[in-house]
Amino acid sequence: MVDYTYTLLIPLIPFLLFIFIGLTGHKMKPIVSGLIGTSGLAIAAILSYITAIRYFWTDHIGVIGYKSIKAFEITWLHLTDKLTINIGALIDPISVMMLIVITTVSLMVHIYSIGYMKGERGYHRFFAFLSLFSFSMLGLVLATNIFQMYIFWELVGVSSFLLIGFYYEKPSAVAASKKAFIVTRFADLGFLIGILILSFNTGTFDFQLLTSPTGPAITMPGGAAFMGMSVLTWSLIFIFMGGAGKSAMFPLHVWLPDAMEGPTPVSALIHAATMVVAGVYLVARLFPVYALGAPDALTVVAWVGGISSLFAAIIACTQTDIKRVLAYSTMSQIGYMMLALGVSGYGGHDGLGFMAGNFHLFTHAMFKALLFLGAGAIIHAVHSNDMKDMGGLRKYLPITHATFLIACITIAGIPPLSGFWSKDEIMVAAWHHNKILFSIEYLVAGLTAFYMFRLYFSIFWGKATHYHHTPHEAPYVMTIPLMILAFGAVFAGFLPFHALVTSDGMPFESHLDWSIAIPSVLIALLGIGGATAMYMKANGLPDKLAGVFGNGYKWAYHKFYMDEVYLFVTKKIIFRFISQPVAWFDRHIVDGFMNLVARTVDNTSNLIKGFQSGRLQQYGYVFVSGAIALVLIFVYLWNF
Amino acid sequence: MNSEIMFYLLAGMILVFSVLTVTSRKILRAAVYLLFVLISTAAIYFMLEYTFLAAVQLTVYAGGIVVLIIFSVLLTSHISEKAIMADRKQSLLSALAVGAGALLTLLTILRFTFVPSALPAQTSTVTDVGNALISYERDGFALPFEVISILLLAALIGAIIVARKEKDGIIATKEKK
Amino acid sequence: MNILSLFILIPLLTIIAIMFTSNMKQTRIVSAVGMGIQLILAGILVYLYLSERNAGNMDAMLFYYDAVWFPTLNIHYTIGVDGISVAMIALTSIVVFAGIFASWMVDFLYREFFISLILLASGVFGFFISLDIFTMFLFYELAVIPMYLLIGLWGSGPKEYSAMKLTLMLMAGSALLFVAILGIYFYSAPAGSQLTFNLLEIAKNHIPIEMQRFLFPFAFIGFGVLGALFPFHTWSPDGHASAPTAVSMLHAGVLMKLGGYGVFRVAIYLMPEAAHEQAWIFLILTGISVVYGAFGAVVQKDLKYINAYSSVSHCGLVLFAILMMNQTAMNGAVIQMISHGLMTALFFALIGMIYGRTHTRLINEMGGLMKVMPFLGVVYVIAGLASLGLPGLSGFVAEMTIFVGSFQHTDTFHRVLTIVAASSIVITAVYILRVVGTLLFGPIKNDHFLHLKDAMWFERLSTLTLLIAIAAIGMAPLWLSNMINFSLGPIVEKINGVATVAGLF
Amino acid sequence: MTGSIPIQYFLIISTLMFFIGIYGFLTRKNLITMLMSIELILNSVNINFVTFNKYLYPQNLQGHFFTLIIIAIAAAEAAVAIAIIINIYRNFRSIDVDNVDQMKF
Repeated sequence: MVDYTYTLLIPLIPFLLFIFIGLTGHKMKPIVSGLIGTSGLAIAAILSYITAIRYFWTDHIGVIGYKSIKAFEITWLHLTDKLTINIGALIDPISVMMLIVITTVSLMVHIYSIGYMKGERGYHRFFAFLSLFSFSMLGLVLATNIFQMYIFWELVGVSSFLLIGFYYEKPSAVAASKKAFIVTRFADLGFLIGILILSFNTGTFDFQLLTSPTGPAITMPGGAAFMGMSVLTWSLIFIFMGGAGKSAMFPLHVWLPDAMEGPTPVSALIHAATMVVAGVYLVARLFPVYALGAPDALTVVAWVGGISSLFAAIIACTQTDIKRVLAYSTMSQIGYMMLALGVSGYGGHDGLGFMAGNFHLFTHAMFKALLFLGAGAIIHAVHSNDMKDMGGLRKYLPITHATFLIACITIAGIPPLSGFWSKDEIMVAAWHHNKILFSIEYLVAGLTAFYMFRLYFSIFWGKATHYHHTPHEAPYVMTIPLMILAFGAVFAGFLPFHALVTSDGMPFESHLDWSIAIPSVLIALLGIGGATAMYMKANGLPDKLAGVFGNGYKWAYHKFYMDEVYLFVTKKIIFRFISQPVAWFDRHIVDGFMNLVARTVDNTSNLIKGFQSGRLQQYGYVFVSGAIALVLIFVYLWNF
Repeated sequence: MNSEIMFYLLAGMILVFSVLTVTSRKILRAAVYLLFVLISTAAIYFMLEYTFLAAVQLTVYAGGIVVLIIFSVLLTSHISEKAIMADRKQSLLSALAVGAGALLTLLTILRFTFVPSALPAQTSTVTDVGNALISYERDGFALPFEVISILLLAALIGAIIVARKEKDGIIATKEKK
Repeated sequence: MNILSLFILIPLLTIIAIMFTSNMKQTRIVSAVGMGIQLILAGILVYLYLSERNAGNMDAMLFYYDAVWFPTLNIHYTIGVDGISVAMIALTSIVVFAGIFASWMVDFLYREFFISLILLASGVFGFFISLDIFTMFLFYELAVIPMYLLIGLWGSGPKEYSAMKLTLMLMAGSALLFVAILGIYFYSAPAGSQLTFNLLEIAKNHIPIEMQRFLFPFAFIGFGVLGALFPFHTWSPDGHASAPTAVSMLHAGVLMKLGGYGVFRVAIYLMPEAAHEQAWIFLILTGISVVYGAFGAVVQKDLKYINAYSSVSHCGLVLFAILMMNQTAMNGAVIQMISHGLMTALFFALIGMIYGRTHTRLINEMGGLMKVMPFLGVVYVIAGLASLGLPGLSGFVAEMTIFVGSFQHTDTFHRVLTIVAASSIVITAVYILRVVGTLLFGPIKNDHFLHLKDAMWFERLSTLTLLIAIAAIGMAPLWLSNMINFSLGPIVEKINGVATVAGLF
Repeated sequence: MTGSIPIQYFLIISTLMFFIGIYGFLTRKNLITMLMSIELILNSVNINFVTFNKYLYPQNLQGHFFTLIIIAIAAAEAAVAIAIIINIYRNFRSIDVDNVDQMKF
């Protein structure tokens, strides 16, 4: 056993940075807080790389398969005899992989933000929040138990909320942050319920125990508990609901496009590379339980992933806000990952989907962060989010153009860039599992290529737009991260994931299935070709095509009216039909009853007070008749 | 036989004048009727051979109180002034209650069998009364006598204070013991 | 001198000292010093308590002291604390301390104000240290009465109405409570022996089940009124809305906790069988409280009303967890009492400070305050996050302990109710974010707000005291949880040990 | 001297006088006449005391003394009452009982 206690520092450094910058940031020069944050994260990144190299290679010589190692654990809260909430660090292939992804992207975003956020109010606040987010996300992936994960899950949600609402004076940003938080919070309720059910039945939160094939979760007696599915299945579906919320899966995706109101580096970090894949990570973390204990739940995961990827890809083709296109693209790609996990089995080559999902997570983090940061550079230059305001930018922004193109090719899945390798593995896994899902993915691959190149051409080619002042390339502090990420996007595909990240920790042989790969590449090329024809030079084709699809286009353009549905549910149902009646009920019925009691007492005393009229003879009369009545009753009527 | 006639006569007077006292519309007359009632009562005391009591009744009641009342009547109203009577409803209701009460009490009295005592009567001459009043032994009334004297003093002072004319016309305190 | 008696003595001495002060400055310094000593004393108490426990003292109640003050009815001044009361005392002293600073600028009848405030505090302290239910009741009344004056004199809005409503409803609760206390008294000892009000003595005796059935609702509702049990909670929104800042803080922060504490100490501890039998009724009521309060808060327009409804929801959760009658849930209930006490006190303090600047509490009329008062804004956001259960702040610890604990109940009915109650966390997020979004974020709605100042030093002190406590519990909950757990163990054993009837479902 | 008159006769007289007094008290508006009604009531009670004393307990004088004391009290009462009435008259310029209802509610 090797000592990994120092991994504790990886989340702890950003946390201390958050406290430090948060408390003292307003007293220092803006740039200083940026530099402190960045250098702190650089240390965390170096530690992560050391961990990865040690875990995957140096400490691993002569051993077959990767074990999960509890590097560190303390009891945080004692709940029952069996259940305690622990805080610790769990080192296993997926957590190490996530450490790499998070620290790399986060570091790039930090560096990039030094330039991007220059001159903004709340510069130090931005870096404090970024550190908070990094802390939470790192704590999430290192979680040793599901409750720790839930804790950091919530923290991640809050940091996301704070960062989306960074421009808090902008009402749309505030609304978007609220929406993001509440939608994911709703999903988290499902997560919590899932945890409650799971822990009640298994008596543990611990991942190692839960995922152990002989552990209490997997060996739990099955049998239908409710609506034909076992307790375990239900709990896993609930947990997946949490994951789906965070990962913006249909139908809990509505917050993601709006979340683009946040500063672009935030979108790159949180809403493209790291936080949104937390759902995927959650399923991957509990994968043995899903695969061995409740395959039904895994089917749900697969279908949700498949539907989301198609749904998002269609919408992405119609949007004009470049960040929203990227947001839908993210949703679509995460759908891929979910689907990959959903179609996977456990162990050996059956676990291809698991490996592919994580692989795609890894490569996607690189190229999607790159796309977002590139978009940030473009927005920085043009001061607009809308692709209608852009065109012909390749002349002004050469580095951005080059890196953006690389990212587009990568996401389209053209060999030998990384996107091709990971996507291909997913296709293979899907082919072996479910042909319908497989064909959906083929379609989505084409759509992806199409909308990405639509985006690319609209920005960099197309009509030459006149700008108020000539756009100029971003400073090096912004372009260097782009180049680093582009490097990652190109070469990440050559990592031997099938040897490193597998469902049971054992390496397996995996090779390219050309019968699946070639058609997928062809479809991607078809998409690119279509986009080239339509958008490389400004022409009337897009409008004509939109006309052909008619209502379909309109529906996709309006995101299938999901926002309106949600608005209906929240505004109409929650506000109008629950809260307002509740408030009314409280004021008028419950409180009204109390007031009625008060008023009755008041009226009664008013009534009684009439006897106290001050009129002597009335008193006398009452007294006399009362005395007579008493005599009558006690002497005559009540015969003792 | 004489005494019976005497009693009926007194009873009749008491009843008639009582009724007149409470119904007469002229207050001064009512006071005079009251005087007759009180005198008749004194006569009853004579009949019962409590002569000292009868004498007190005559001096204090008939002499003192009625005179006081007449004075105050004169102070507060004109002789010719007719008293306002209660409205019909009030009178009726009062009559009803009073009638019921009287009926009930009479019924009680008539149904109850009183057993007159055959013991020799204690004389109540002035000497007897005086002795009893200052005796502190059994059947002595020294304590009530003293208490009543204090009460009278208190009432005396209280009445003066209450009735005294205040400069600002506000009733100060009601000394009532 | 028993350290616990100091908790009553110091407020009284402070009150006497205040009487001799001649101006506002002196008054508030005396109050601050007095309550500062009280806070330090609470710290010492926690320390002494823990060291006694570590030294192996296993008594149910530490620092026990007993003196009879009304021999005819055998009423004693019995005091003693266990982990739960120590925690509550610590909470009270923090909130009172913060409350003094939150009312730093009270200038109308300031001497009387601070005297009433501290009198209220001494009542609360007395309540938490008493082990004699009659004396406990006495202190409870002592805490309620100054409330009437404080709201009626220093309040705002329809203050007479609110003060009257609050006092009358609480008094109605006291009346029920008094019936229960007398009932318990008459069955407190085996026939023929000396009757007693002493909690520990009564607990040894078994109250006949028929009497329990009769008395339990009285005790539960009596304390429940104070704990904002649906449908007896309506004093809370009106009362809080009209009360001055410090009073809202103390009331929502501490006084409402007397309800939960009393339910736990008197109703359930002394009458466990009836509690088991009737729990389902009250579980439904408290479950309604939790969800209903949250929904009610969603559409309110006045900041204080929002917070009052949120208190209904959170305090409902306290009673809910107590009724689950297992150790984890009850532990959660105590943590929730403390957590909510701190949180809501912080909220009311902030609302008071914001109101003092903007002169409005309607959220529609405000906006963008974060820009002009960043300190208050940030603290408000943190308080909001604590309220919606963000990990790292106290609310999360409490809620999760409650939910996990309640879910361990073997009965499906209880587990379903737990899920219903848990759904309130979403609604809580809705109303908290609505407030934060409208009040602090967005553009500034009124130019007049541009010239407002951020928090003064005493306001910072007041809010930071509470904030630190919230964060301390949120980040390192274990010591608190263990302290409570230790004392809860025997109590839960007693409650469940005699459970012969498992409940209706 | 009472001869063969039964005790009930006296009691009937006193009862009737008592209720007549009450009737007067309830119906007369003038405070002084109300006072007179009260005197009637007191008188009827006195008759009762004396009668019971004479018929049932002739060996003692308790009833007799009670009556004596009642007379004294009646005198005091009348004095104070008239003082009050005069005071009221001074304040209200009237001694109508219906006007004197300040002590209500």
